[in-house]
Parts: sequence; structure tokens; C-alpha cells
Amino acid sequence: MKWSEFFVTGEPLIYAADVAIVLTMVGIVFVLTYFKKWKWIWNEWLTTVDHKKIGVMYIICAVLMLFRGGVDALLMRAQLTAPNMNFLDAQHYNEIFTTHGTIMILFMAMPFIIGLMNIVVPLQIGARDVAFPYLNALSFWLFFFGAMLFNISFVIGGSPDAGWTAYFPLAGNEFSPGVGNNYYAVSLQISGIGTLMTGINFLVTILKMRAPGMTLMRMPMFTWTILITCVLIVFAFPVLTVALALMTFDRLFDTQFFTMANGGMSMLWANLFWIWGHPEVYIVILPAFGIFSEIVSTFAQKRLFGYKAMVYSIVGIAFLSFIVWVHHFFTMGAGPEVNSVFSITTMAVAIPTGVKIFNWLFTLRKGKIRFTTAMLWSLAFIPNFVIGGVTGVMLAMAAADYQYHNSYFLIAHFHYVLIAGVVFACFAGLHYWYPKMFGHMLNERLGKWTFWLFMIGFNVCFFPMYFLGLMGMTRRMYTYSDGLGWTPLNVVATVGAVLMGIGFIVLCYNIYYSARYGERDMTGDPWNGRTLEWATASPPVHYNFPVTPIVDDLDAYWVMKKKQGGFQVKEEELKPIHMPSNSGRPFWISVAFFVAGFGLVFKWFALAIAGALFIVLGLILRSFENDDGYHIGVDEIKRTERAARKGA
Amino acid sequence: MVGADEGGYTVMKRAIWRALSVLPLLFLLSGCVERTAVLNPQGPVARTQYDLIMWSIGFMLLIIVVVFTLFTVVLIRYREKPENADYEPPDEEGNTLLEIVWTAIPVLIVAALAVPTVKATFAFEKPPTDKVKPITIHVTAANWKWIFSYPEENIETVNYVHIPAGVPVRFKLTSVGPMNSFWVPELGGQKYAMDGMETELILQADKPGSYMGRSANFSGEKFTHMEFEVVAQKGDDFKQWVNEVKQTAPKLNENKYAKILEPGLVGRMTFSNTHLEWIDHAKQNSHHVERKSAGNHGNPDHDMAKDSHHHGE
Amino acid sequence: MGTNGHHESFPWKHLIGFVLSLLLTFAALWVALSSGLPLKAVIVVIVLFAMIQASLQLFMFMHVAESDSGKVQTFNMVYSFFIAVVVVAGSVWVMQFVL
Amino acid sequence: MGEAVHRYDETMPLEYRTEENRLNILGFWIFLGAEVVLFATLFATYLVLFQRTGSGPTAQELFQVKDVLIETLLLLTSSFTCGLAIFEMRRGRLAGLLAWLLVTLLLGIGFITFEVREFIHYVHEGATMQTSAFLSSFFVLVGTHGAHVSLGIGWMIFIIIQLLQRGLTVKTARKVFIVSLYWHFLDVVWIFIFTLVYLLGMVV
Ligand code: HEA
Ligand code: HEA
Ligand code: CUA
Ligand SMILES: [Cu+2]
Repeated sequence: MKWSEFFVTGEPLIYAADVAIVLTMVGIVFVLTYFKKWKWIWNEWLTTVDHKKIGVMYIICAVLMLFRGGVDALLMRAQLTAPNMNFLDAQHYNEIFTTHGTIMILFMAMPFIIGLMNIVVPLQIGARDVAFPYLNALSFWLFFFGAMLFNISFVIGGSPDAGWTAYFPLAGNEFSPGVGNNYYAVSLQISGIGTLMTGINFLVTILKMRAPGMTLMRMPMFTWTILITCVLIVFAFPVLTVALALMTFDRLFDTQFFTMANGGMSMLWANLFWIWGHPEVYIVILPAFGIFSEIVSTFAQKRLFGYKAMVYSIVGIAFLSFIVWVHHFFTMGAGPEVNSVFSITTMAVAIPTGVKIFNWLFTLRKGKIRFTTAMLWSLAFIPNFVIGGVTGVMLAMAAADYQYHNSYFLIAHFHYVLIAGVVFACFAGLHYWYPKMFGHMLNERLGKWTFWLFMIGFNVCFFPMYFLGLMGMTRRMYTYSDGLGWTPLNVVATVGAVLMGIGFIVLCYNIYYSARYGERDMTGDPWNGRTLEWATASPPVHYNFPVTPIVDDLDAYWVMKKKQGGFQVKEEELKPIHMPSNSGRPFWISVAFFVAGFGLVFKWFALAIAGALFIVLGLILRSFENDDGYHIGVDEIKRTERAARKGA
Repeated sequence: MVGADEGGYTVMKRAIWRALSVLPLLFLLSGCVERTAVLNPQGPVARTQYDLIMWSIGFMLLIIVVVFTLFTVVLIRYREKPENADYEPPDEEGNTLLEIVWTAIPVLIVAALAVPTVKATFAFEKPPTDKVKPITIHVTAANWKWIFSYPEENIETVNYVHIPAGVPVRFKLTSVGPMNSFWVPELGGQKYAMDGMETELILQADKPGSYMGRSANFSGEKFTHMEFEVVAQKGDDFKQWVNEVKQTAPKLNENKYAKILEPGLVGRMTFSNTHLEWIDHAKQNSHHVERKSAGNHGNPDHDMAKDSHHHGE
Repeated sequence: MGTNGHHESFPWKHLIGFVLSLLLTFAALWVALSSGLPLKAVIVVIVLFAMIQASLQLFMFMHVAESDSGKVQTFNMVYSFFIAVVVVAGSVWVMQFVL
Repeated sequence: MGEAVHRYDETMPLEYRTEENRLNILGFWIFLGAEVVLFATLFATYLVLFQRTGSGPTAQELFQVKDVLIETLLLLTSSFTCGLAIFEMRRGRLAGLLAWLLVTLLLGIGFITFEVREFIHYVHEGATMQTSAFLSSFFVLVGTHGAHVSLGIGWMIFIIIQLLQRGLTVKTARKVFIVSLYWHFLDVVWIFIFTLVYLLGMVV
């Protein structure tokens, strides 16, 4: 391979990106060196096994990826604003929607959710950390380096361009000879392994590490949704692992799984992709439901209506999510029996989801609703998501889907559920738990600006797309001709996207502004919360709880406040606390994954093998390690607790 | 503490939701409908789909109205106000009767949607009428053009297709290379065209006219340009067109065909024979080839020359 | 907490499991190659044998129901087998129109 | 974590005595659940593709009963001896544990040797991973299982080393138990490979 092929060249946009990336890296190195922060970043962050810090790192990455994916989106909208635009050529447009979709779902929505769950779940169940802190760090770094590998494709070697669904034969060697789809296969594989480990980790954490008295039916709703999400992760991600492995084999070793000759079957890719892909969209929406449940109940100042029904409905949704995948390819011709069955199972999902919607509404009823920013996001979710949901049901009607499939009607559907569901939830959760993470609030005024700009922009952007779809506009078109009547609605959509972009900028400014001037949270409980995370200081000390809280009802902290005025810690009850040690190995193992992955992408097998050997070495070292962590003495706990509670 | 009284937002928000929910109506009432291909059915298949869509939209609007009304009422009545400062929300656990109600009604709605869906899904497998004998047209999608072959008439067109109005047309779909989707929204929904296999889509136009068709499944760089025109003609006009093509159009040969298949865009073309004479891409993937006998794995279409070796016993 | 008779002095459980596994293996072999049953029946029988053998491993050798997480473990395996059936049978069913 | 880690309950087998151990064992079970789905996906792929032989040989032409039966018996027996190892461990007998683990290891190596020979034979027949969809899915399914067994062998060796170094402790007992779960699980997978790949391939 020539250097001129190695580095993507020939486009001002790309040169600008190159320059920006180099400048950012130089900037980071400079700042770290200048402020003598290298040691700090290594000891406090890169080697940490603390679930709260890992969660924060996930969220930082997710926001960066939202920016990257959002810039992709704005570029696409710019290109589609008017007919016959020449802002992007076809090839670039194709790369951009591919990276947009992949990044938004796998490197934005997933880590955002996983970040929040890292921070919140152990606190909500009254645990000191997750079951496997070391593994948790490994999960994060695998995700991180997987995302890195995907992102460098933009400047090194070329981006994937076959859509986030990467259908064969288009994504095969014959029609995508470059390295782009190798990046897709390998980077998703690496971060997917990390996600799978997260799923196992949190399943065990939630099942085994709840505070005494917290039975399953007293678990906070967010924790419930994470539990079920982890079940989905554990049983869905292996399918992706295999699908990507087969893709890698086809692309690197000329096997015949999805090829066009010798019996290969391209539809099998679609089948496997969606067996994972459909549960995947519920993997991101169920935690969102959990976040909304927490926030709605907190700010309606009322316990969640129909808690049990809420639990059963998530279980129902999760169960159904594995038997609906064919709705993504009704038009493949698998026959009316197959289509009918999957059509009905898909529509059935509406039933448990409806149960949830009505229970939220009835939680609000008779409440005393406070319109904080977090609450605004949660409220806006309800009507917007219902629009997305019912149009999903329309898509589920196989015979009608023949008309909607792959049109902008579909694009509108999934942005309505993904943005009004997942992104709203991430923003809601961010505002809600921000004081818990950083010890200060996000500014409410700016928060509301973000909300209105983004929420209105969102509707302006995506509502017209339903009609564009009905007018015959198909997805993944880089341009369209005049005279089809699509122009006005496309203009409107772009205006909406710009509003969302402005909203996002306000959010970023809010983060900066609040860090400097934001109200500090001294109480640890700024919202009059109901669950145990509010019983700790903001931010929580590294061992979370000085003594394990005892739970005797749903909304454990609310009840504690009612009964005993809060979480009472008697100093004589303190015992030494066992904590896991930090480790740099998860970081290095993941670097090795990155190197091995890079080798595979470019078929530099020596490099790939070297990376793989390094990984094996890391695993062996771990096996022989004899590190039982360390203990925090009672005196130290006393000192820390007094300092942390000083403000209260 | 944050978030005292934001009543103003609620009012504003309600206004916005109101505006949003009338938007679709406005749209339907305005002149956009003719432009809205899916909602402008020109054949029995598209009409069945149109009916199905309208039927479902009815239910969806109902659901939206119910949810939005509840939402608005609740937000207005139960927001925190200075007057209700010492109101203490009750600790409700839930209500079984309500749970049953909002489970049962959606079950009924889903059933009401499922029945016509299943009916239509099965119906589309057969021609909409058995009074008229359908005609068959083979459709081959290639990078990035559509090739139409009329095996009975023995003619072939590229990027446009003539059909007789009022006659069911069996489109037999296949592809060379990437998957495409054959979609003529005014005549009916789409189906995939895939390499090495054949799918069937039956459409019919009510009356003469010209309908836009395009690929709905992304197939690479110039996918956007994979448009074609469907020209529906009166039976006689169609026959006349076929005869004209037979007499005037040039013959297609393997070389020329190979040229057409090369990735890229081509204009409209017409030929007085079909490529099916020498290749049917639907039968390309070697697994479709009848195996002659054990030990002879030869495949005439693909010269994946394997030394013919006897395996096993 | 059940320790499944591991305080016994002879590993009866393991031995029985092993012998049964061997029997099932040979039985499946016979059914497939020399029973002369129709193809469908052969498939049903050998898949059934495989499932019995798998549960033997799970319960006799792996003690899936053991320890305070026994229920979770059992549920986990049962559910994973359910998903496995969905994936395998579902894929075959969905794709059979081209098989 | 916390105090519970150090709770010591004499009535339980060694491997369950600490909270940490119980967490690890449950975590591993869940991992096995994920592995079930992973192999299920490979089986689904194989079953969809196994009659799509292209210009290559069919299953019937390729498979040989004898080789497969030997492999099956080796693995089945190794699963049994692995069970005996745990039995010995629970009786607190390190020597018996080591002996049976060693036997298991040897049987496992025997299995892999036969499998590699089988693969080499196929390749000599001209049946490679690139030949047809059937063979791609065959090699990847059976090969993934083989890779798992090889990994298990390596893993077991390291655990035997640790047993020799550290004796039978709460920690090493947990490791032995987990590797035994893994080993039994690979036998479960093989049962289905034997049935759905080899037996089915010989009758269809
Ligand atoms: C968070 C993500 C998310 C969520 C939650 C959903 C939820 C749903 N989705 Fe969506 N979907 C996607 C993300 C999501 N989807 C994506 C990304 C794609 C496209 C991928 C691609 O091709 O690139 C897609 C594509 C997609 C298709 C494929 C269409 C096609 O390709 O042609 C279908 C078809 O059935 C579908 C259906 C549904 C249904 C029925 C739901 C249901 O779960 C919705 C249920 C909710 C409600 C119905 C609202 C509330 C209910 C009530 C108020 C009760 C009363 C209602 C009724 C009785 C109807 N979705
Ligand atoms: C969680 C998932 C998610 C999210 C949040 C979004 C967010 C957005 N998406 Fe996304 N989208 C997908 C998932 C998502 N999308 C998927 C899966 C696909 C399918 C891909 C495929 O076909 O393979 C898709 C496809 C898709 C298309 C169809 C492309 C096509 O088929 O041709 C379009 C078109 O408008 C679009 C638009 C947008 C817009 C405007 C946003 C907005 O919400 C974005 C908001 C904007 C920001 C947050 C920007 C912030 C940045 C700035 C303000 C910086 C400005 C500075 C500079 C420009 C230097 N998306
Ligand atoms: Cu006893 Cu395994
Ligand atoms: Cu789906």
C-alpha cells in the first residue's frame, strides 16, 4: 500500500479534519505537559477501576461522538437542502451516512447509556462498586479503542461506505475493495466485546450486590431496566460477534459466507445483523425508559404508578425483542407466512410499551410537577416518542411496509424513537445526575434554552420526513432532482437540524459555564430524590457508602428521609472497607487490541499477531496476579465522611 | 432548589403540540397529495396498501389524540403552583383495572391492524385479478441501471418499461451484484432484487400513464440515479409498441450486454431480443445448479475450476 | 445449598452421567446411520438425544442448579437455549424460501 | 465487595466460600449463556448454508464416521475425567485433582490432534474454507469449537501450574471449578456438532 492511499487525500474537508486532529492532539499533549498532569491523568483516570470515573469517561466520549455524528448529520442536511447540490459528492455522502449511523448508535447512544448506568446503578443498589471492577475498566478501554479505530478511518485508509447495516454483497470485497469495511468489522468487534463484558458485569452486580432488604421488586426502575438490558446484551451481542467475524473472514480470507458464488448467501448477513440489530435498539431504549421513570417520579414528587406493571412490561418488551427481527426485511420475499408472523410479533411490542406510557401519565396525575430541565426532557419524550412508536407500528404492518421501507418515512420513525427516546433520555439523565457526577448543577436557564431549541428543532427536522417518505424519497440518496416537489420539506428539515445544532452548542456552553459558575451541590440531594444515589455526597466518595444502607421499601432513600431524616451513619458501626486496586493492564490490553485490529484492517498480519500475543500475555499476567486490593481503615473513613458531609 | 414555577412553558408547549397535531391534516388538505406518490395509488396493489395505511393512520391519530389530551390535562392540572405549596401527592401504588384497560384496548387495536395486514400480505402473492392473464417481465438490477426483459415478446429495455394497463404484471426480480429494491410507489410497494436468486412482485396499473420508479435499496456510488419510468398503455398501444420495438430496435449481443453491465450510468435503451438467451442472473449462484452426480461438482456457469477429485467414499 | 452428594466416596453421579452419554451417542449414531427411519424422524430423534445429553452434562457434571445462584444459573441456561432455538430455527425458517 | 468477601462458610465447597468466588462463578455461567448464543449463531449459519456446496464436495462425500467417533469419545471421556477432578477437589485431595486434570488435558490434546488431522485431510481433498459456503461454515463452526478447546488446554495448564505453586486454596479452587465448567460446556457444544454437523451431514 502506498502512503498516498494510506492517508486519505484530495479533499479540503479531509485536510481540515487532519489539521484539526493533529492540532487537538498537540494541544492535549501540551496542556498535560504544561500543567504537569501526566501522572494525574494516569493515576486518576487511565488506570482507575472506580465505576464513577469510568462512567464519566464513557459520557465524555459519548458527547464527543455526538459531536462527530452531529457534524456528519449537518453535512448530510446541508447536501440535501436543495436539489442537485454539489456540496458533497456521492462517495462522501455514502461514507458520511454510514459513519453517522454507526457512530450515533454504537459510539454515542451505547456509551452514553453505559456511562450513566456505570455511575448510577451501583449507587442505586447501595453497592461499593460493580462485581468486577477490573473487567469494567477493560470494557471501557475496549469500547474506547474500538471507537478510536473506527474514527481514524476517516483520515487513514478511508471510511466504510455501505451503510451502518453493511449489507452484502455491497460490503463484500468485490464492491467495497478498500479498507473501509474492514474498519467497520474490526472496530465494532472490539467495542462489542467490551459491551458484552459490561452486560455480564452488571447482571452479576445487580443480581448479587444489592443492599440488604432490596428485593427485586424494590429495585429502582432504572436498575430494573439495566438488568433487563444486560440480559439483552448478553444474548444479542454474541450474534453480532459472529456476524462480524464472518464478515471479517469473507473480507480478509476469502471465505464464502455472504459472497455471490459457491453457495454464499448475502441475505444471511441481513438475517444475522438484525437478530442482533433489533434487540440492540431496545438495548438503548429500555435504559431510557428507566431514566424517564426515575425523573418523572422524582419531579412529580410521587412514587411511580404501577411499578409492577412497569416491570412486567419491560420484561415483555425484552422477550418480544428477540422474535421480531424480520420486520427489517419484509421486502426480501420470505413469503407471506413469515411476514405475517413477524408482523404480529412486532405489533405486539406496542402493548407493553403502551402500558408504560399510560403509567407515566398516571404517575404525573395527582403529582406536584416541577419543570426542571431534566423533567422537561422527560415530559417531551412522551408525546414525541408516541409519534415515533405508532409510526413504528405502521411499519410493522408488512403489506404496508412494502411502501414505507427504506424511505424517509422510516428515517423519520427511527429518529423519532432514537432521539425523542434515547437522546432525550441521555440529556435528561445528564442534567439529573450531573450534580452527582461533578458536585455542581448544570445551569437551568441554559438547560431550558437547549431543551427548547433542540426539541423544536427536532420536530421541525424530522416531522417533514414522514411526508418526504410518502412522496417517494428513499434513504441514502445523496441528491435528488428538481421537480419532484421534495425541496420545500427538505429545506424545513435542514432548518430543524441547524436548530438542534445550536441547541447542542448551548449545551456545551452550559457545561463550561456551570463548571465555572454553576451552583455547587452541598447536600448530595439537590432534587429531593427518592433512590439511594442521593444518599451519598456529590460527588460520592470513592467507596460510595461508609456502611451498607438497609432497604425496606421501594424508593429507599425517600422512606429513609421520611422515617429518620436521611441516611444515618453511626461512626461506631464503621468497619474497614475493602477496595480493588487500580490497574494499568486494561488500558494496555486494549491498546494491544487496537494494534491488532489495525493490523487486521490493513491485512498486516504480523502486526495483528503481535497484538494478539500481547493480549494473551496480558491475560496470563492477570491469571497469575495475586492482588486482593486494599483496605480503607476506619479512621480514614471517618475523616473522609466528615469532610464530605461538611456542607450538609 | 431549582425549578419553581415554569407554568409559562406548559402553555407554550401545549400550543406547540396542538400545532404539530394539525400539521398532517393541513398537509393532506393542501395540494400536496398528488405529489405524495404513496397516497396517490394508481393500481389495485397500491390501493390496497393505501387503504391499509389510511386504516392504520386512523387508529394512530386516535392514540395520539388520547395520549396528547391526557398529557396536556395532567400537565396543566398538576403542576407545582404557589397555591398548592402544601399539597402532598398521594402514594398510589397503581390500579389493576386501569392496567387491564390499557392493555386490552391496544390488544384490540393490534388485532384490528393485524387482520387486514395478514390478508393483504397473502393477497399480494397472487395477481389482483384472475380475469386477465398476467404478463411476465424479468427485471435485472445492475450497477446502476434497470434492465427489463420480456421473454414472451422477446424484447428488452433499459431504464424504462412499458406495461399494458389493467393487466397484472409479474415482475421477476434479480440483480447482478449489490441488492436493489424495485419500487414504483404509485403502483405498489417494493421488493428486493438480489443476486443469484429470483423474487416476484406483482403490480398492475389501472389506466395509462407514466409512473416514477426507483431503487429503494442502497447499492453503491451511483445508486441515487437508479430511476426508471413505468409507462402504462392501453392494450393495443402496448402491442403496437412491442411490434415497433421488434421491428426497429437493434439486437443485443453478449459483448454489448457486458458493456451495459459495467458499473456506471447509461441512458434508455431498447433491443429486439433479450439477454435471457445466454444468461439468467437469477440462476447464477452455483447452488441453484442441479448437481449431476456425486463426484462431479462441476458448475457450467462458474469456472471455479476445482480439480475433480473424489471425496469420501 | 446443595453440594450434590460430593461428600460421597464414589462418584456415582459422574459415572452414571458418563455411561448414559455413551449410550446416547451410540444410539444417535445407530438411528442416523442404520435405523432406516425416515429423514424427518431421524432428525427429531437425534436432536432430542443431543438435548438429553446436554442436560446430563449440565446437571450431572456442571451442577448448574448448585449454590445460592442456582436458580439464576438454571434460568440463564434455559433462556440461552431458548434464544439458541429461536436463532437456529428462526434463521432456517426465514431463509428456507431459498434453500 | 466489602466485608462479605471475607466471610468464610465451612459448610460450602471451597470454590463457593467467598462472595468474590460466588460472583465469579455466576459471572462465568452468564458468560456461558452468551457462548450458547454465539455457537447457536454459528449453527444457524451452518444449517442455512450446509447444502449450498457450490462446486465443492458435499457433507456426505466428506465426512467419515470413524474419525468423528474417535473425537467424540475422546472429548466425552475428558468431560468425565474433568468431573472426577472436581470430585477429588471437593474431597480435598490435591493429588487426585491434579491427576485427573492431567488425564483431562491429555484427552483434550488427543481430541485436538485428531481434529487437526481431520482438517488437514479435508484440505488435501481440496476442501478448504474458500471452496464453498458449506465448507466456510463448517470450518468456522468446528474450528471455533476447536479454538475453544485449545484455549481450554492452555488455560488448564496455567491452572495446574498455579495449583502446584499455591496448593488448593479458595482462589485456586475457584479457578479449577471455572475451567471445569468451561470444559464441560465445550463437550455440550460438541454433542450438537456431532449431531447437527456430522450425523445430519451423513444422512441428508
Ligand atoms: C430506540 C430505537 C427504536 C425503537 C424504540 C423502535 C421501536 C419500534 N420500531 Fe423501529 N427502528 C429503529 C429503532 C427503533 N424502533 C431503527 C434504528 C430502525 C431502522 C434501522 C435501519 O434500517 O437503518 C427501525 C426500523 C423499524 C422497522 C423496519 C422498517 C423497514 O425497514 O421497512 C419496523 C417495522 O416493523 C419498526 C417497528 C418498530 C415498532 C413496532 C416499534 C415499537 O417498539 C414501538 C412501540 C411504541 C408505541 C406503539 C407507542 C406507545 C404505545 C401506545 C401509546 C399504546 C397504543 C398503541 C398501539 C396499540 C399501536 N422499526
Ligand atoms: C442515536 C442515533 C441517531 C441520532 C442522534 C441522529 C441524529 C441526527 N440524524 Fe441520523 N441516522 C441514524 C441515527 C441517528 N441520527 C441512523 C442509524 C441512520 C441510518 C444510517 C444509514 O443509512 O446507514 C441515520 C440517518 C440519517 C439521515 C438519512 C441519511 C440518508 O439516508 O441519506 C439523516 C438525514 O437527514 C439524518 C439526520 C440526522 C440529524 C439532522 C440528526 C440530529 O439530531 C443531529 C443533531 C446535531 C448535532 C448534535 C450537531 C452538533 C454539532 C455542531 C453544532 C457543530 C457545528 C459545527 C460545525 C459544522 C463545524 N440521519
Ligand atoms: Cu462434579 Cu463436574
Ligand atoms: Cu427493529
